[in-house]
Amino acid sequence: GTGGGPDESSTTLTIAANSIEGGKNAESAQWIKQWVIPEFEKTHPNVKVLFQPSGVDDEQYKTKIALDLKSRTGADVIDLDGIWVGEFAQAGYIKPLTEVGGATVEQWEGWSQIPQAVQGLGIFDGKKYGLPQGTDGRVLFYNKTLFTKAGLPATWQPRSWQDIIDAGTRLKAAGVPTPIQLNAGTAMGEATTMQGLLPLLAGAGAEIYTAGKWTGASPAMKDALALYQRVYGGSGLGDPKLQQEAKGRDKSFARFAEGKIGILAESDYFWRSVIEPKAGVAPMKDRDQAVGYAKIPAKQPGSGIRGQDYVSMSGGAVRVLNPFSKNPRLAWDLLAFMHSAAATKAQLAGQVRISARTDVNDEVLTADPMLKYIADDVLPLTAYRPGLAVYPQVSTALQEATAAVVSGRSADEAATAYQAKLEGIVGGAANVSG
Amino acid sequence: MTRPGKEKPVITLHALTKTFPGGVHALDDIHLTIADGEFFALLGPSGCGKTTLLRTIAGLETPTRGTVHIDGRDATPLPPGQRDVAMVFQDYAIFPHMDVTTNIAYPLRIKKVPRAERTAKAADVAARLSLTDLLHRRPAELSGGQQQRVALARAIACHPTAFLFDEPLSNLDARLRLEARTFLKRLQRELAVTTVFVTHDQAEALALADRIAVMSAGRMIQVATPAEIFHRPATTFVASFIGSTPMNLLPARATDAALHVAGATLPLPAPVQDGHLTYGVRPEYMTLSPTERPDAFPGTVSVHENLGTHTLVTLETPATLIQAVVPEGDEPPLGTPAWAVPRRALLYRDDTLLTTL
Amino acid sequence: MTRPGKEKPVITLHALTKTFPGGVHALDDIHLTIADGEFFALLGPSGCGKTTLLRTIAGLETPTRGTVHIDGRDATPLPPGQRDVAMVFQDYAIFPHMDVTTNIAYPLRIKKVPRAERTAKAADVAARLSLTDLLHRRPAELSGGQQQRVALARAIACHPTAFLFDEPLSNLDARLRLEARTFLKRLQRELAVTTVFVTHDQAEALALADRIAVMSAGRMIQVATPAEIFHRPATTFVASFIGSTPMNLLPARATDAALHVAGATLPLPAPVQDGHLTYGVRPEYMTLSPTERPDAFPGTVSVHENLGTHTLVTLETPATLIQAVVPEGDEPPLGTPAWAVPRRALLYRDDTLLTTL
Amino acid sequence: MARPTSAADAAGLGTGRAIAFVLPALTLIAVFLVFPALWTIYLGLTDYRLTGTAAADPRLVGTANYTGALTDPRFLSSLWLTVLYVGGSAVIGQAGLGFTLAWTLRTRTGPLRRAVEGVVLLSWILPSTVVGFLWFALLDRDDGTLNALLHTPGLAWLLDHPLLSIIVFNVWRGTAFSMMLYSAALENVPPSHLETARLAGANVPQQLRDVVLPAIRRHILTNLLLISLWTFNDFTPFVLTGGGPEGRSEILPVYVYRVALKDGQLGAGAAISFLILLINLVLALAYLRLLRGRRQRRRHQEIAAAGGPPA
Amino acid sequence: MIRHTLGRLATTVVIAAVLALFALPMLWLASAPFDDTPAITTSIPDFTLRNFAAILDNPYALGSIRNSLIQGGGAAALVVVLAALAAYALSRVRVPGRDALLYLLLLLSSVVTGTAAMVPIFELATRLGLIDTHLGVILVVSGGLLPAAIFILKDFMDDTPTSYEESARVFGATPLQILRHIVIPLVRPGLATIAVWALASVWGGFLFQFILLRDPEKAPGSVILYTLYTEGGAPKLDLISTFSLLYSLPVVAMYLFVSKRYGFRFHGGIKT
Ligand SMILES: Nc1ncnc2c1ncn2[C@@H]1O[C@H](COP(=O)(O)OP(=O)(O)OP(=O)(O)O)[C@@H](O)[C@H]1O
Ligand SMILES: Nc1ncnc2c1ncn2[C@@H]1O[C@H](COP(=O)(O)OP(=O)(O)OP(=O)(O)O)[C@@H](O)[C@H]1O
Ligand SMILES: [Mg+2]
Ligand SMILES: [Mg+2]
Repeated sequence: GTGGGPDESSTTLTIAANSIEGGKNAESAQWIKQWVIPEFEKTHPNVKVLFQPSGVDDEQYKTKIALDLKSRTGADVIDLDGIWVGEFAQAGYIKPLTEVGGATVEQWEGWSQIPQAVQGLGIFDGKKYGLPQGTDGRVLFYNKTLFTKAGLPATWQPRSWQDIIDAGTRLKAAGVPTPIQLNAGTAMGEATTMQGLLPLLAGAGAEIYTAGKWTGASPAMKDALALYQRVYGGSGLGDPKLQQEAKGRDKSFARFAEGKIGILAESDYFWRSVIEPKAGVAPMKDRDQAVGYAKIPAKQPGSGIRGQDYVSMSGGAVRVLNPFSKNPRLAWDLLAFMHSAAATKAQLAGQVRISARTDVNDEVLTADPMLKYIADDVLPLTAYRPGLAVYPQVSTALQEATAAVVSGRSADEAATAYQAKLEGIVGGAANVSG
Repeated sequence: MTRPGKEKPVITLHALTKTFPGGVHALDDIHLTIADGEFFALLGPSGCGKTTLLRTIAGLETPTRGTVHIDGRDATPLPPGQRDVAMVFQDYAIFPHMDVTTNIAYPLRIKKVPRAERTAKAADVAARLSLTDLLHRRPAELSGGQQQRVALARAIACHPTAFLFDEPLSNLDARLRLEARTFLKRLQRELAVTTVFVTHDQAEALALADRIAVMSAGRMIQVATPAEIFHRPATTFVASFIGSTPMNLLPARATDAALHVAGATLPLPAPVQDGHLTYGVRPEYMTLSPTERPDAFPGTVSVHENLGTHTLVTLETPATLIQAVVPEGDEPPLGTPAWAVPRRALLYRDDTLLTTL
Repeated sequence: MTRPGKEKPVITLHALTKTFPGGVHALDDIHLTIADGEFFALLGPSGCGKTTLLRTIAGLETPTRGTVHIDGRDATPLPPGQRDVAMVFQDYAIFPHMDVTTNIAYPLRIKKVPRAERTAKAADVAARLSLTDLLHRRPAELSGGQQQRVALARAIACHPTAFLFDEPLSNLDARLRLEARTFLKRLQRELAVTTVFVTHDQAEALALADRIAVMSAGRMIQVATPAEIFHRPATTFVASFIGSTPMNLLPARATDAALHVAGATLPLPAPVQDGHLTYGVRPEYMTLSPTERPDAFPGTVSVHENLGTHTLVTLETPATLIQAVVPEGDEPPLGTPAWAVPRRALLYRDDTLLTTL
Repeated sequence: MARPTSAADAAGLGTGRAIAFVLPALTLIAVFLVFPALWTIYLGLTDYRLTGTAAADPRLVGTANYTGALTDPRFLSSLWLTVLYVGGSAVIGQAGLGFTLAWTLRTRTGPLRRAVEGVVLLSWILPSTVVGFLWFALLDRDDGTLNALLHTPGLAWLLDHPLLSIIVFNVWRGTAFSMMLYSAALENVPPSHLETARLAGANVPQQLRDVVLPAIRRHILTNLLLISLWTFNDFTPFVLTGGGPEGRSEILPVYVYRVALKDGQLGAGAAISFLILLINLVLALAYLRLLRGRRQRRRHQEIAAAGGPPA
Repeated sequence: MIRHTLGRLATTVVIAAVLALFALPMLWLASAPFDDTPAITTSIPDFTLRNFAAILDNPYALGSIRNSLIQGGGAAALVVVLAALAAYALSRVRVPGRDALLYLLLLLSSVVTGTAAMVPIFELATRLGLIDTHLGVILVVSGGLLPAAIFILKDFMDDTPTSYEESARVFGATPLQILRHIVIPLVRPGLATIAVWALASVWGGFLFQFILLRDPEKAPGSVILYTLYTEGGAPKLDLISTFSLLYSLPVVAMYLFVSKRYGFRFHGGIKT
């Protein structure tokens, strides 16, 4: 759309994102500077668009944005992790898009292109706060070379947790140093929760937050922790030390690339950016041949959430409008523009990842079977985290529970400790289920 | 031996009192007038207030009471920089980060004398003190004597009304000190600038000063010429403090016409009332006799100290030690008895000079 | 005046050489024997190596070459603690955090003497040095003289073979120094312990020592008794260094039977070959004459320095300054001409003593 | 040097100018230090968070944050770890090694001394963001330089000995300050005192006990005060261990970081910061008490030295 | 003699061991930047300068070092100047309770350098219009460093004999002249030491620099170093190692300069 205020002549708009040229998410930063800004300024001759890059740890970025919004300053269009939408909304830092951008928001053409589940990333309390940029999905990556060596099929899809354990046992017997890498412990941070405990919990039939209650030491939680215990509790299937090291996750990437890990649960980021043959941080030249991927099975077929056989977890970033923007309507124009099909395609230029728009995905993902697999097979099964302010603490509690198991405590003990901790975090047993 | 001619007072202290916060009475009601061109020494034991007096004249300490007049002006309220005096500190306080020229020229720099002029002036003064070859050295590269000369040069460079010296010789070694003494005396004669000189070395004070003030515990005990101080010390304190060998001070008892001191009976020219009497005689005014005499102090020779042309002999008496200076070669052997005959003596009652004998 | 009787060598230095890393030759081939009970002074200007020599004896410096024997043993390889010597430093080095008793008893504590015994011993030594009342004071609460006595007491307490004193008097004020001198001399007589005493003050060395070694630039120039050193200084360096007033050293020219010095013609008892001659006469051995004399040095009176019983008069001659000591009252007035008549003199060729005159 | 201690107002500053000299620094400190510090202390009384409902509407909760922290076993274990960390790395490690270096280098000159001082100081001034990588390279389990040197492949220093590792790390990081301070302090020990002890036959430990330590006690206390304070607030170990494994290296600054930044509980974080301040205060008072005993004696000393011997 | 030599040999060995302990971690900084495939561990590099070319391609890398110099240098200068003035006055004029005040400030500085003071600092900077300015960073970090700097410098000042100042004063120098001509030159080694200390403290600081600045053109090296990670948080070691090296050089250079020129040490020690 066009529109905008009468004094467009002296207007500047600012975009803030956790990306920076030459650093973290450099592609995204390049896209904003080299595509979004010139293109938008072409159609809005009197508007100057500025970019405010960051490119740091998510927590630090979040802190900075929160401080900005708290003091009613900051950029007009802001990148946020979907998981933060709830807490920012509760704090009054962001407002529903229609409240800020006006009536035109509802009429945006893009809504029809974004699947409901993905739209959920920007929704809190039933209101749309942000436009999702894209999403991801978690699967099990496995090393086909090692599988062949262990006599396992090169095309592998486990149907239950037991299948994973069995494969791990075979790999171990075949001399693979670390058969299974299931992120655990506090050092891995959110990777433990997203790639580890939450998919398992979903596979055992529970979500971390449902109907206003947080899942405590429920049977599903105990099942999930029990699987950790089977992997790390002396079976030799996993490497407990690796979970404790501060740089454990980076090392797990490197080890997978070196062919020392059999099965590894990760998001498609692993495929795109870690073992990517050319620019990855732990490149595998023969990625396309040597690495397979499989959906994460439920504990038993049908025992997953919504009765599913397979589960996954997804996250994704959104863009929101700053409610204290001086030109909210114009900011919305910019936001909508950044999420147009053309913009989305431009953003993906050269690389393949799952955007929020189906029209773009349909076009782009054909280039990469893996991402197409995620979009087609995994996203329909996936689940999202609750965007509430206490979630980071709950996540930490979950990480600590896995850490306890890794360091030798039983799943039950860890679950009990977790329950106590959780009650403290969420304000009493009344808010805990299970 | 006051210097003749100039009698204009340059420094006048009136009822000067300084009490430090801790309650120490460093100066106690000091009255003093120092004449133009005079070389005035402040002498006294450590802690008697010499430095404090000097610093009060310089304006570095504010007196608790009393006034300081310099060159006719009441300087009491003036800051140090406006009193037109120059001070040489015991540690010389030459600035370690400046070379000799810059150090000497520093007072002129403060007075905003143009650079060329002050360098010339510094070179001038330096030449006078034979420092010309050292002009570009840093203080760390100078010997003690050279440092002292730099400090003097800096003081001279600003042409003050008065010099204030705080033990400027005490950091030099014994030999250098003697030479510096003569040098300083000639220099002061030449410049004819009023000088107040602090020392705890009586020999220095005697040798250098026109007048000496002997201080003790913040008070002036005696202000007089060196000769007067040497020959008629006003109190036993001054008597014991002055002289290159310590004066023999012996308790005495007076009868009608005789004085009984340390085993000797001495004639008294005029009768004295008895009381707390002290008989003082300098070792230089003693003669040793190998035979008994009633007017001599008997003792046993216990120590010889070679003084060069003379020997200081210490006699042990039952009650005390008595010292006498004898020409070299005349010393009685150690361990033999000897009798010390006084030639010139002083008599004190209650530590105050009563009469000379 | 070597002490009679005891001639056993206690300290023997052989070919002792010390070169510091910087290349300074602090000691240069020193040979020396110090007898039992002797009071031996090391005298010399600053930097001549006195302290280095003392420290090498103590074992605090390792000699570059040569040996140190103490009490018959080769002590060269021994650490300081095993040489059985005690040293008193210029700053006394009494430990500020220990009281007097503990300080005195410290060497005994290191030797593991039981507490009761060492306290008793400390009290004993302290009593001898009149420190009994101060036994529980801290060093900060002591005067300089008392501190010095504590340092001595600590040295005495461990009954060493020899005492080594590094300028122990130089931190005392002028008056105290004179008293301490006599005290030290009496004490050493009493204890009869071999003592090596470093000083740069010739008066101290003359007064105290049985023998004196005059050092210069790491070498021993003369080792002799005080009288010998005073009357027959071996070189002009020693001559200028010794004496409480600096010796007049004048360039001289010899003809057949006469010496031409600073405007005077003096008789020569025996003919001397000409060369680089120096005529030396102590101010004490000069008489001032108000009238011209051919055998006297003419000059103008320029400075009087009061020495107490005498006055040091400086004459300015066209070429140099000449000093003479006259009894007080006999000084010619400043600015008048005067003739200085030598009574006893020394003649040096190439700075080495040729003859006495 | 005649008077090492300052007489009152040597330069004739006067009160007015003295205030003018102090004022700029005090203003900056007041605005950018005292004011935020007081505000932080106030935040410690609220349930303030960076996001969520508590961010919009923080409530005063009184001492709840404090009782919360003091009853949190994690806080208590963190406090204990910090005590061990400060004691081990600052008091024993930095001060001990710093003193040892200062003592052994004291009489040396030349390249060895310069090299040692150089690397020790380099460890101190390298940016904290960089040193983390250096230590990973040293301590890594698989290819770490240390394991390669010690022939102990696979020894996970940071996991098996997390506290020891960060203690050694902090010794490496901070010894320079103590070394410099003690080097300077040792120059104030009169050589004659040491030599007197040597002449009496004292060995090195006896010399240290009887001469050196009493002479530099005030330096030691000041050094301990500063390095304890700095170590107590040192966040750098986080880059090495991230507080783990299982909080076994979660010292208080890391704990605060986790509570305030990761969990977003700024109120609680502020309260703990204030608790750290109180602990530091206790520490400082303890040190000062030791110091004061010394000071009074020193004052006594000055008076006595200036005023001559008391009768 | 032999004993002595043996003892000296033993201490030399101990010193060499300490030297090794301190030098070992630095090997990474010497090897990784030149390694074709830098890892988080130290290895003999496959020598290349490619990493340097790569870091120079980063649009912010060099600029960030300049920013670090501006902020670190600015803070160091501000801290040295203000602390010197304050320390001088506190050292020379008796103010009752000055020691207690210094200790209190020292303690408070620990609160403010912690994470929890983030919000007050940020709000303060916002209200004062200091967000996204070098000045803001300089002022905030200086506030935290000043108490310790005053504390240390005051001791330096206490140790300089007052006779120099008194001497200048008798010649008529004003307090400012005394400060300029005498005191500053005398304590210059101390000032230089404090300057390096302040610079080094600011150099590695991240959190405040990050939240106070918006424009990456103003970000210091410590912030830019944090951007050299992937979206998943994995370090790009080729860039990080090279940047670490470049970024450490200015501090090291300043240290070398100061230590050569003035001697990097605490003359007299700190003993208040
Ligand atoms: N700033 C001060 N504060 C308190 N007392 C002081 C101060 N300065 C000097 N005093 C005291 O004043 C008295 C006189 O001191 P002053 O320095 O004038 O003595 P002095 O005669 O110069 O001694 P010395 O020969 O040792 O230099 C001493 O008792 C000293 O302790
Ligand atoms: N540790 C050292 N390193 C290098 N040179 C030294 C050392 N100690 C002394 N020297 C040099 O050795 C020479 C002799 O020094 P020493 O201290 O023995 O002289 P001194 O006669 O005691 O002088 P003073 O009367 O000044 O005490 C001097 O030139 C001195 O500079
Ligand atoms: Mg004095
Ligand atoms: Mg010496």
